[in-house]
Amino acid sequence: MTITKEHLLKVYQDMVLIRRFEEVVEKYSKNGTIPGFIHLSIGQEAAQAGVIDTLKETDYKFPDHRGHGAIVLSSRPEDRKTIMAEIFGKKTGINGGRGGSMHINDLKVRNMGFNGIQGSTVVTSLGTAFASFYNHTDDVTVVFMGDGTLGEGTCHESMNMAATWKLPLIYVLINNQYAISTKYTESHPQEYLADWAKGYLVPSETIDGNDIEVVIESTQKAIERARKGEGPTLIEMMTYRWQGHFSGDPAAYRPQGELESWKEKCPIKQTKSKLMNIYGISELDLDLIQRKTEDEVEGYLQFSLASPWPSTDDATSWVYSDISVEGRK
Amino acid sequence: MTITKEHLLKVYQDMVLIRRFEEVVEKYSKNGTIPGFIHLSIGQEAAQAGVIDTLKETDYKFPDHRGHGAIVLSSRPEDRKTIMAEIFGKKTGINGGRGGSMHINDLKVRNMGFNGIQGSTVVTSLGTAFASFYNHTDDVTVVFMGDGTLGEGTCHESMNMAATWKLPLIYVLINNQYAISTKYTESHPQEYLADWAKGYLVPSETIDGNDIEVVIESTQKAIERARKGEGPTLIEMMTYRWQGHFSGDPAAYRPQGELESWKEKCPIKQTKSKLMNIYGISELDLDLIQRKTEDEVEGYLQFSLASPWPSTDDATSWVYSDISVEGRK
Amino acid sequence: MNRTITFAKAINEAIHQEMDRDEKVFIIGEDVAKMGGDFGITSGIWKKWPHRAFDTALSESAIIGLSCGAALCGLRPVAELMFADFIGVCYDQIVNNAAKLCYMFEGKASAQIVVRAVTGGGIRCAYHHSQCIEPWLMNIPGLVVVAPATPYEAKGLLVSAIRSNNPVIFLEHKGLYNKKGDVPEELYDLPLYESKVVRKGNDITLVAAMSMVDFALRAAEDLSKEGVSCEIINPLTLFPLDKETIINSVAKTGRLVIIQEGPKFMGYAAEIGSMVYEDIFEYLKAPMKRVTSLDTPMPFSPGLEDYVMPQYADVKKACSEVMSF
Amino acid sequence: MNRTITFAKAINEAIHQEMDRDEKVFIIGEDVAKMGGDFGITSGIWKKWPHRAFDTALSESAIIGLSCGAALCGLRPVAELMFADFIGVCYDQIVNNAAKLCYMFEGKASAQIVVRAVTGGGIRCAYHHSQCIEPWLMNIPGLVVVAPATPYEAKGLLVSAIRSNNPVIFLEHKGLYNKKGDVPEELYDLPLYESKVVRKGNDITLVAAMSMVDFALRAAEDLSKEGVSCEIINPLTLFPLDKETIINSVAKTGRLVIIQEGPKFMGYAAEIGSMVYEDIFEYLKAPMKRVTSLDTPMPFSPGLEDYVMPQYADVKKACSEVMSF
Ligand SMILES: Cc1ncc(C[n+]2csc(CCOP(=O)(O)OP(=O)(O)O)c2C)c(N)n1
Ligand SMILES: Cc1ncc(C[n+]2csc(CCOP(=O)(O)OP(=O)(O)O)c2C)c(N)n1
Ligand SMILES: [Mg+2]
Ligand SMILES: [Mg+2]
Repeated sequence: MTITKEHLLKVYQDMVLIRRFEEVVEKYSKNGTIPGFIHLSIGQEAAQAGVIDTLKETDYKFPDHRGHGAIVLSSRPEDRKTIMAEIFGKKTGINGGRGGSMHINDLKVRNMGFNGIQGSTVVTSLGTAFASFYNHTDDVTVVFMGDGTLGEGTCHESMNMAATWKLPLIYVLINNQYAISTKYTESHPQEYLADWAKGYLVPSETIDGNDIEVVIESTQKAIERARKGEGPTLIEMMTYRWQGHFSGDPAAYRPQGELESWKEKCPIKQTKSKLMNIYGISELDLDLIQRKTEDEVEGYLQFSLASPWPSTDDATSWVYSDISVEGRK
Repeated sequence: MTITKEHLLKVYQDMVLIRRFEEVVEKYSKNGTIPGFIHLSIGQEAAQAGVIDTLKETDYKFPDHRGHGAIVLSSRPEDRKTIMAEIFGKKTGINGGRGGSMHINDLKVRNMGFNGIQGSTVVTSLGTAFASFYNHTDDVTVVFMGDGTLGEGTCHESMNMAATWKLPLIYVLINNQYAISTKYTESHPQEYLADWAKGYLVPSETIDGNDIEVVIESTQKAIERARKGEGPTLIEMMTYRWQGHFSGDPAAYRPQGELESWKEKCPIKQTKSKLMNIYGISELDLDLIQRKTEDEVEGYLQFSLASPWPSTDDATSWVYSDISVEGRK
Repeated sequence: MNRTITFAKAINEAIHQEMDRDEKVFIIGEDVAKMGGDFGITSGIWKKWPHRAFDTALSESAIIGLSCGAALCGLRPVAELMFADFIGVCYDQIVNNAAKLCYMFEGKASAQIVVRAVTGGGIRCAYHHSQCIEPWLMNIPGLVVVAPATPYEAKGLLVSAIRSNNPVIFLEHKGLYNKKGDVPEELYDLPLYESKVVRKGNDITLVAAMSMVDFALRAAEDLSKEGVSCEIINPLTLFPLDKETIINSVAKTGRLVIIQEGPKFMGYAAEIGSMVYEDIFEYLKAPMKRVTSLDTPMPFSPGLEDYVMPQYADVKKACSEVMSF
Repeated sequence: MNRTITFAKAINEAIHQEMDRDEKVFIIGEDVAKMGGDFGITSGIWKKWPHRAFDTALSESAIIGLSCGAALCGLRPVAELMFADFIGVCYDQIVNNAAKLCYMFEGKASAQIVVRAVTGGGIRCAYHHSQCIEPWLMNIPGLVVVAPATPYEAKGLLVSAIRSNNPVIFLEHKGLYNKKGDVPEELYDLPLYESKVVRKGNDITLVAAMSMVDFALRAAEDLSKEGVSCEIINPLTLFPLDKETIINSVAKTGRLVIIQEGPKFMGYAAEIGSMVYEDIFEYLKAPMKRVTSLDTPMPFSPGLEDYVMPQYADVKKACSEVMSF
């Protein structure tokens, strides 16, 4: 497959947006403005942008804990500043500042949110896929999961059920080499984690997760299968997180030179050179995209910084759908 | 492989013992003398007898809920009556009547007991296998599990870890076609459940679980691999339970004729005809075994019936290893 | 029209009638479809709605996870856990997923699921098939725990549970399945979050749920002969608890006896006692008494199991102690 | 020799010294070996004993299951759960396996494991990384739940936990890791199942554990200026609880205030309150008060999290209420 120049340019912009978004989040996390733990996806932009690019708004999306990119790209442009505000814990956040970086959902675009317990969304996503089947709609479900997350028992229960019932569910296994400090080869017996799916007779492949064309092509195939009622697919996308596990982790467990060699394979850089060398787009044009994106994200940042904190009443609302919970007296 | 005449005769006796034991348990369960639920293994004797036959006393054994056969054969002959007494809930039971049919353990022979939560022993058994590895002994661990039990997430976590660390663990997957009312093909995507292990690059095979020679041969191979440090194996043993899920279940979910066709494949009948036709053992000799076994089991029964009930103090002992728990005042 | 039917049948009828009314309702679980459930509670449903009844693998986390996801899409899953003890293998899905989704989605969606689970002791099934798991769930904001004692309550409360947008753990005590009672044939619902005053009285407040209500009724009868008048309260929704009804009753009687199956330590009797001690201390006339199971795993042998379960004699003893204090 | 070290270091030292003493002890968990733990608590162990420190996959059920099985073989696993909230995914292994093995094996073997888990709120990690899971475990006979408040207690209690033949859930409050205190360099142990009287007093009994002990100390200090004398009790072993020390104290003071992180409803403060109400009613002078978290999931935004957590102002208020009753 080759995608069109316009298409490649569009996903290039998407990746630049993720990168910039994460850079800003990183800065304000490191300087203490953003509370809590932040898991950055710098280096993994192609996997996120490529997958989201192939989905329609009514497809169900389950981002993972390193999912800012997928979340931002799933959202409507006018909502993006509220995603950053959420990460800052502000009242204007898309979830009222109540969830923060790890818990951002947006029903409008069927971003179904993340659950801080690894492997949890892997079974929740069965339910949205099931709903498509129950309601006879053609919406597919995509769940993002990490190489480490594959250790959880829920992965088995999910894959077993999805395969048996041929649910329209796509497992996007982002293999960024590590679960915190543990290399995937130390915690799994397979050389290619995609092989795991074979035990369930589920089609799977291991792809270069830094090549956005490959990501798009592979995801499209999986989505087609799912929409035709042929069941789940697992795609292992090989990539790398440039930062530590969370923003601030020195990542001392990485062998020397590993990061640098992966930086060579930067998905944005790769696409940029394709755009320039194959499609003849000028560096100037690409710089313009960069600058526009920076301005855009600067807007999110200013919005977030200027936004108010939630009021304490917000802590006790919606524990239940119908009855209220006492606050402090 | 062919096993010797003496060996085949020995395991024939083993199977006859299981069958008789279960028949007596069934009778006293149906007439209300044995409390609680009973899961009978009639029809599955070859799988139990063949596996236990290949193990030494210091190998770790995790029977399943349908495990009377494996439990009795693992035990020392002098203890067998206490196993039946346990099922009757008597003070003389091997666990003081406290566990009953589903919870019989015997540390002397490394019968590590069953846990009523399906899939639980599948991870506990990692620990005994790990202990062999940690202590550098050559004891292997065998865990029995059903086709239904394979649905539990623990199976994945166990297989993943055992395969990664090459633990000496053998998964004996007794495929008796059903989990309660659910046919294995309705809850799993594979035609051969053994294929599941391939996802972990773990050797596996599907065998005729009613042919005790095949069971022994396959188990021996797996044990050899395990003792050599080559890691886990999964063996799917195809068989059938003649009774319903629990004693009393009418098993209305079974298609007409299915039970009858499996009765044709009765493991005891098969072995009997081999002993007679290939090894020239007389029907009289085999009848003698049958009668001796009946007497033997009658002894267990009388012991069980005559035994006293536990005293109420037994309810509160050993909740903790060191401190006591209050009884009624 | 009222008829006398069993507790089991009442549950079955509630599901039938709600499925009739709302096509978003479906059932899912191990052996719930073709077989109609391990205890036969869902019988007839698969036959009527073959595409709305789902037998699953032994995958409780997937059952609850799927239910949560489907609920977020607007469906109304009624999942069966078979034995409540199995909640351990899907506990995360209940406490960290179902319980928190409404909060996480700010009420725009929620885990509008029902998890039916068979609870309690008495049938000689030992450690893993006899537990009272109520307390494992009652410290988890977002969950609802419902525990009927009669067929009438079972039907009406299950209907409300299915219609609720909250995740409801619906506890069915195995000792009650064959219990009979009057139940209207028509569809009706009963309010969640409301305790029931089962019997009015002035001297002692007896709190009891599920099969313990029978103990309370028996004790009230026995004590009335001695001139002691018991008020019996069945919380029905154990969590979130209707505090007021209990508080009002104890404010009147000044005496509290709680009969609770399950280990004493950290059982829900503890919360009820503390609630009263904290809120209406000035009305209390005597120490509270708890009649509970012993703090042990559940043994198999009948005599042992009976010994571990709450004793009627202890109910009587507790009542005379609080009266003579 | 006494030195001042952190709570984190005290835990690290306990494991080191016990591993030195007993080769049956090993550590297992996610990132506990090469990295030395997500919070750095097990650092240096893998370097010293590369064959006794095991990094695992994200498989908490397997971690606990393996630990139980290894314990039955006589080993002494010290497992790390990272965040205590993750107990949900291995809850069955804890409550239905670890907790019951001693009973099932009639004391001939048991789940002699330690499960270290980081508990509590305060670091803006929202729903699934901030919970107080103590109550989820305290209704399960067979389990031991230990919760130190100082580096000294952490070291001594962890040593005892490792040596215990019972399954011990060892709770490490994330807010305490950097707390410093005097700790002997030598190996020592502290008794399980014994509450500690942190401060003697006559007017109010304050019960507090883990990071709440600081609130209690501060309140006692403040109140002493007003002539009110507080006795502070830290249970240390939350379950099974040393009832006597608390009962004796409240029998003396007649007044009880419990400071507990985590939702109020069915928190362990409920059990402590009921215990007192049941056993020493005649000594009580005022209603018990509970100062707790709100009954909500834990929100992320700092102001929200702070609001949900127990408030010092409420401790003061509770104390004056019980004094002026
Ligand atoms: C059940 C559970 N166990 C452990 C954790 C802690 N944890 C959070 S992320 C993570 C590593 C996940 O690795 P992977 O799935 O590869 O994703 P990555 O961080 O590499 O993107 C761990 C262990 C958790 N959140 N939930
Ligand atoms: C976690 C859990 N879920 C469900 C059950 C109830 N249950 C007991 S046995 C069984 C079927 C098991 O089927 P299989 O593993 O095939 O064994 P079989 O009974 O056929 O021997 C079920 C569902 C259980 N005990 N534990
Ligand atoms: Mg990873
Ligand atoms: Mg089966």
